[in-house]
Amino acid sequence: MKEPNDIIIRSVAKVAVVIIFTFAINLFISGHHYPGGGFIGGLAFASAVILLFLTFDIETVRKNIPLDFKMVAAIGVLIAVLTGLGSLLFDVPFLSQAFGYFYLPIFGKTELATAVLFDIGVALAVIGTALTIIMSIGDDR
Amino acid sequence: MNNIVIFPIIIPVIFGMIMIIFRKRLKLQRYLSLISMAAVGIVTVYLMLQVKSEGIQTLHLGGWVAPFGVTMVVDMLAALLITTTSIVAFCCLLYAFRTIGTERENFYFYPLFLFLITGVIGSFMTGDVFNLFVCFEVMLVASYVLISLGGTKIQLRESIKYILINILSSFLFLVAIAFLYAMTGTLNFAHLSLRVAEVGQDGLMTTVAILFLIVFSLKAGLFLFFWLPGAYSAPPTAISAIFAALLTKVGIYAIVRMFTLVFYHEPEVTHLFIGILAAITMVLGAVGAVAFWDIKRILTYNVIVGVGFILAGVASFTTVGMTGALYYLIHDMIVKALIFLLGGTVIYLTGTSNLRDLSGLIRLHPQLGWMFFIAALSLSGIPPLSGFLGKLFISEGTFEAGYFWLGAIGLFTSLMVLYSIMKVFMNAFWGYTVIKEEEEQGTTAGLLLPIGILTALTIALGIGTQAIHEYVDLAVEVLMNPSFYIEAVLGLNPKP
Amino acid sequence: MSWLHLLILAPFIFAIFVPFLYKKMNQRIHTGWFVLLIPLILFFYLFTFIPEISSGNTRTATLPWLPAYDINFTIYVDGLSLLFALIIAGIGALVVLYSIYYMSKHREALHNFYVYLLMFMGAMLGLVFSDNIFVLYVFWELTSVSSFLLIAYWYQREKSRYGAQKSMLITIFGGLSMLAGFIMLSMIADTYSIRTLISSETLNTNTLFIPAMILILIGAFTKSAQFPFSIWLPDAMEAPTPISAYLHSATMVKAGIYLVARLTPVFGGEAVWFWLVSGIGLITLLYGSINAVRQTDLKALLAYSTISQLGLIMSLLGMGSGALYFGYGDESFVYAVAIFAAIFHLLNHATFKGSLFMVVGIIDHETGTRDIRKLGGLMHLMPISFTLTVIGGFAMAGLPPFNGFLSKEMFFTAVLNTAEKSIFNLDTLGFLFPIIAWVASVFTFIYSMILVFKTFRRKPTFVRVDKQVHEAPIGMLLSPMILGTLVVALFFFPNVASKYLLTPAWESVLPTLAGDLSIKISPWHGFNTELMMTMGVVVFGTIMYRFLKKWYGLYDYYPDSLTINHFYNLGLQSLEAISEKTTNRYMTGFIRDYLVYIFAFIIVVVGGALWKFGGVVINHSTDAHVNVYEAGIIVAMVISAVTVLFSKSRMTSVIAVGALGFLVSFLFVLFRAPDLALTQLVVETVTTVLFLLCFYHLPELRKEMSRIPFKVTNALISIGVGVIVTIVALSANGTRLFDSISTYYENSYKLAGAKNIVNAILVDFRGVDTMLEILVLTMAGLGVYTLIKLKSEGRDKDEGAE
Amino acid sequence: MIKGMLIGSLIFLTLSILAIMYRLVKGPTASDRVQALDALGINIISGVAIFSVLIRSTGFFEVILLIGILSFIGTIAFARYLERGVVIERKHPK
Amino acid sequence: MSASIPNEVVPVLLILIGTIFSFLSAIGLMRLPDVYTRSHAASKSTTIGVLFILVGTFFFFLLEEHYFSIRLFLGIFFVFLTAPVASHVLIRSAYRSKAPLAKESVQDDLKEVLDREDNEPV
Amino acid sequence: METLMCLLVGVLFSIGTYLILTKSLLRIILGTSIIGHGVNLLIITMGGLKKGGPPLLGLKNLTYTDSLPQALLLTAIVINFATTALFLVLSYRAYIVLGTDDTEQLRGKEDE
Repeated sequence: MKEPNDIIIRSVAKVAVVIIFTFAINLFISGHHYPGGGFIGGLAFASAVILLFLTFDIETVRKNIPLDFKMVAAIGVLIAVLTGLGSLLFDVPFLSQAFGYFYLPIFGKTELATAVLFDIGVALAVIGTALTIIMSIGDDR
Repeated sequence: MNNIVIFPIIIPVIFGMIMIIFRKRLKLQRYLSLISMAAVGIVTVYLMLQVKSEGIQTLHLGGWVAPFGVTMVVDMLAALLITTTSIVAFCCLLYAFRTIGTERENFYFYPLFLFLITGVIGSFMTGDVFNLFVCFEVMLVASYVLISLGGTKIQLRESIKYILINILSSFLFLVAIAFLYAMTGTLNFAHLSLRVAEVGQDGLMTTVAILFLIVFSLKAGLFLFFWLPGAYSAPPTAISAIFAALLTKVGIYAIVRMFTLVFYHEPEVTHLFIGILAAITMVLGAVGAVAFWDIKRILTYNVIVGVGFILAGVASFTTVGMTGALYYLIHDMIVKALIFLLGGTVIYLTGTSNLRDLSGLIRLHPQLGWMFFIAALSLSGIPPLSGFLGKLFISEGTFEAGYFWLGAIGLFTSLMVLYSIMKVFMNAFWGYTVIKEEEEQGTTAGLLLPIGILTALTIALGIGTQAIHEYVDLAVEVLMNPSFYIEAVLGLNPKP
Repeated sequence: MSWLHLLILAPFIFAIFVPFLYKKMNQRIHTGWFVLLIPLILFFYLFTFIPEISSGNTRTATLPWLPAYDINFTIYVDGLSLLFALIIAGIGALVVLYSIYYMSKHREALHNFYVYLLMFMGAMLGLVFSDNIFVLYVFWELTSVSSFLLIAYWYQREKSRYGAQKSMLITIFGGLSMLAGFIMLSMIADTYSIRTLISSETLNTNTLFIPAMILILIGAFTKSAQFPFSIWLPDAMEAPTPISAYLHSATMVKAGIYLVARLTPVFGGEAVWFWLVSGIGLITLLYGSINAVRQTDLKALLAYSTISQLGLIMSLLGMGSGALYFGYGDESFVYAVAIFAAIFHLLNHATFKGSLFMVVGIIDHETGTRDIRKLGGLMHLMPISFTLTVIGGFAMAGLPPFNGFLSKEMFFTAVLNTAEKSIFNLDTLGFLFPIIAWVASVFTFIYSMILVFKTFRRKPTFVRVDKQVHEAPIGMLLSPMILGTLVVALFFFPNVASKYLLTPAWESVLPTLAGDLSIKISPWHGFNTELMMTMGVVVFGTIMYRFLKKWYGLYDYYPDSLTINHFYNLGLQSLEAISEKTTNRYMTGFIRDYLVYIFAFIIVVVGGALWKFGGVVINHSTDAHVNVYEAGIIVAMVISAVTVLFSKSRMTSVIAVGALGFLVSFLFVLFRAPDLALTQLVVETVTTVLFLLCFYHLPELRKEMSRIPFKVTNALISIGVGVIVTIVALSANGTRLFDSISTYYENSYKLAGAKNIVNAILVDFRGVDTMLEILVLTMAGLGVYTLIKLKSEGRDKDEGAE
Repeated sequence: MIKGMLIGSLIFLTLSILAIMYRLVKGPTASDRVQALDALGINIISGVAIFSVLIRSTGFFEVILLIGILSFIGTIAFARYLERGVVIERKHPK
Repeated sequence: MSASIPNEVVPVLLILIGTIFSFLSAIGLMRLPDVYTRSHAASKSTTIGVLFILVGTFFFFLLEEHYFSIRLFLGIFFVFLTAPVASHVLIRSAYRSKAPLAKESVQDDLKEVLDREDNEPV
Repeated sequence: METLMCLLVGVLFSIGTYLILTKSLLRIILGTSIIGHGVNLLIITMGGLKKGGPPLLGLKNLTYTDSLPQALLLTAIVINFATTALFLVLSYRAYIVLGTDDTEQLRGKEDE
């Protein structure tokens, strides 16, 4: 069977992927105050990549994102754990989070919390795992 | 607050993650895994000493006091168990170096091994029922992967059964947690204990307790052990040894914790039920152990007998019985790992696990043979090895509680255990030596070290029980008086 | 640690060095010479105790082992234990001496042999000296273990292994039951010390008293090879002969006797004890003697004779226990003599049976066979051995001038006395005692004669092929000669032994009667009933021996299938077979079966608990109201779930599950859980994609081709599970006893700087859950990766190799 | 009044969902079912939106967007599978 | 309360209209004979319906709570962008997986093309 | 509402259990995911339903629904996802290697 052309879906997918990426990052960042968070953000991000897999083929995507996602996951977990360990430096219980308000030049009054760092770890772990799984199965013939 | 408490959990995680990053450097992985296990061992011993001198150690993670945050609690029971865990894991790791093979090493054997330890230690230390679920899952998922690691036919086949049953038990666990939460509105063990004590353990609460018992029974292999023989005979020796030593013990620990701290108000119902299940487990396990002529099967059914025996002590719910259960628990962790390693070595040397094909190994491997003999005696609780005191106290506990049938079954099954394990010894090690030295498939070089350590341990624990009695007594004291635990966690009335 | 402890531990400690000695020295010097030192030293050291102990003193020493639980290694030396210890060390020394000649230093693994032997010696000494019942148990089991090892010393032989296994199973079974008995005893008396137990008064009022007694007796009976546990002893003869002489006639099998004697003050005076001990003893006596006649193997003959003699001693102890029924007084002394006879016979038995075993070993060693049918006419070839056999055999038969005669006479006295007792229903059954004793004695006489004459008399038919049969070297004969001398000496000077050894031992068995006994053992009491009985034995025994051939055939009428041995073998076989059948029956390997068990268990147990404890509480009062659209959604969910159930195509099922997922997340929205809805959605989608990815390979759903019962079971179980979950959920919902702790988290902005409470809980309040959860995820990722790659990489490698 | 209208809309929507379920169950082809699933997703978007208005909460807008995204991805995945039997393609199949 | 009535009513009416569209499309989905005709109902009117509802919601919050939700706006855009494409891809796959046309169908333009494709050697 | 939800959960459990008890691996997996849904709904039901607004502090609600079960459920969903993925791939792998998806043929007696 001849390869059917995928022009419509590919062009829409490109736009969609951008939107999803943006949204995923938004979900992730605003997770502390609105629905979302590291896990959902990460998985949304992963689903964007899945969309890429679906519309393009696995080699193209892999060429463009040349990462070992298992390592991403590992680094994610490491970040999360090390964030927790950081609290040991201040002699507070493991995983104690801190937050504060800072005045940054562009954003104005901003709240920064170490929980966000923890969430980054979560997100990375989720992204890494989801993509590892998908790519492993996708690879297998 | 004591931040040391968290280290046994996170050291393996950190090292494991680093190993994932350096995937291709096997030598580094070996060193790192050894270092991390050693570090965990040191920390656990330190913690144990600290618990002894300063009382129960707690860590309110994130600084959120119980019951709102997750609290890690190291009472003496947990301290003893994590210490034993780290020792056993260390030995299995040493054994794995020689036997596991580069293929598995390449595919994250060491990280997964470490994560398994994290899960096990986490389960022992956590003071929160939902966190217990999470730690269980860490342990289980690690075991899922380890059991299927290698992807041989038998592994795949058995791991399907193993995973399916464990997924179901996880669901049940969640269901039980949901019920408990609906009724009590809290998750912290200590807080649960208080709240349950406040309203008493009515019919529904007892039902929920039994639901928890079923969940943990599935994990511990108490009566619902059908997944166990297959699952434990599938993976390579080092893995099945660590499974045999640790996985069921976590379930047992959970039963002990739940039924001494939270649901201790109706022992005539819940504990008697545990006793009945334990009796059935022992009988079925012993029956399975004597039935076969296959080393792996004999050993796995012996795991089941051990579970039943420990829980017989728990069922008695007397100080003596608990003491016995605790001694036997520690003993069982060590000796099960030992006997699995030994059995695995026999299989490794000869390439078969069928006893009818084995004969006369002792001529070429005397050390192995004698260590097997000692382990076999220890397994069936022959004095003065480590199983004896546990057996003695468990029997005494059941007698004191009036469950004479339970004690009798326990003692009788230990005879069957002896029969089954001596069958292995006599057939594999005695008899004419059929294999010539040149035909040997492998050597025991390097394998004897971990086995030797464990053998020495079982002897030392038997003769030198006095050295740990203070720890065990302390653990039992806490178990029999939930208020110590509650006070330590909730700080209602801080201990002097 | 006192010298006494060192005494017990010395064999163990020395055992550690034996392998080294063997390695370094065995080429030049037989390892036995080094080992010999230990029992010699022990014997002489123990010998020094005699004056002190015989004057009625005792000695104790305590070494803390588990002081926390009052399990201490307390040594208690009194007459009884000293007598046993002397036998152990004395015979031990002789056996080691004998083994030096018996065990070839070139062919045998002597280091193993002597390690086991020393281990046994230490264990046995520990056993008799322990005051603490659990320490006693420890040594008790150690003797079983070392006996196991010694029986299977020639581990290549099938029969050795069989015998070893049998002895271990039976003795450890007994040990376990004894342990149970000890535990009960300690619960009653609240002490672990035998001394305290003995002095406790009101033990027998407790309901556990009789069970404890019976359990302990089982232990003693198994060890002392009492009927019906005796079957292990003949098979234990697979051990090297020095071992048979030492363990299986002189010492280890006496452990049960020791225990019974030791605990007589505790249990004595009870009818159950009396009947069990004396009754089983007499049965064993009869059983052993009758069977001994039948044997063709010399060692087997001796084994059965040992069983029979042990039964004799046991029954004496039982009869003597009647003394305690009466308390202090003349009445009791009459019966207390039985105890004295038991102790005396025990010593005698150790001497003559030890020497007999050694002689049999010599015969075996020199001729290469122990079969009576092949042997004969050795008298001229081996005169010294013959003499020794006559001494031992006549002593065994109870003939003068050997020590056996004395104790046999006392035995007859005891049974006659007992028959006259009017306690414990003896007035009706007592007459059996003398009859059994007499019949057994006849048989004892017969087998003794067989041993002596069939082996040595007759025509010298026996010819050994490879070498000339001749007398054994003097070193080998030395030990039996010493014992033979003792046999004679004890006949002539029994009162010396009585004064220094037997009476102190007797006093420790019956401490309440101590002090006033003065038994003069003498060979001549006039023409009394006892002497008549002995003469009857000789006359009748001789006749029967003469016409042995005539009635020997009677034995063949007894079918093999009714022997205890047969039952034992059958029992083990069928145990294995039935076990295998049962286990295979339920361990089918079919996951569905396991799940059925599990679910059925849940239904029965949880349902039962709900029903039994009245846990069902239905209470809608706190329920939120139901909107029509919510009900509609729920209906839609049920529809999609049912679709999965009935769909025949995998696509349909997956789509339906997907729809279910969407609807669940809509429900989450309706329940005000945005985070959950989000998560559910993403997870659902990714899972669906995974399903589709795997579908490429998995087969299309087939119609379930199953039998109707299968489906009905499944349906019943699944409905049961659903019902149980629903009922418990409804009840739990109806019993909200407390407010949730979650109001605390509503301050999350202040506490954690987060407006999204759920997220705050996840990353902060319960951050560790999340940390471990991503660990789980990572592992699952690794798992998927390894599952797929490990195999394919392996395959690739193989392909590359081809 | 407003509330009544909104609840009425929700009930309408539920009815549509049930209608879609009918299609999902009935089939007859896999394509029909996927189509129904797609429609279900979109109806749920509507449902969430109306519900947000009903309880005057802005907390669910993320859900709306995400259902849109995921329903799209799901549909594409199903379509791929139906069309080619493969979900993720490779240029050079082994 | 009375002053806010117009503010509320318009968006809610939009929502109601959207719901009716959705309902109609659902009926279409139920009643129409084959997958291709149903796709009209599924894609066109459902999209219209959801757009009405979303716009209604958007305006409701804009007018009532003065809340401009970028997410909702993005959602409207996204649904508008993807719903037709999804429908297109789906129908194409349906056709290629040989979903049958309804009996009432009169024309099948792509039949030949596909047949030719199928008969080509791969 | 809670009562209705309990019934729904019961139905989902029944259906899931039935599917798990069949022989086909794929049905078993689908069964676990249906039971998984049942468990999720049960957890949220047990926290009490619709007691207030969504647990977002920015929304000016007066009361909030119980947030703790939601957080627990989130964790549970993720873990469930992880195990399901693993199980799915395992069954797939097992099918490839063992050549069957019928659990009855996975007894594993023959080679022991």
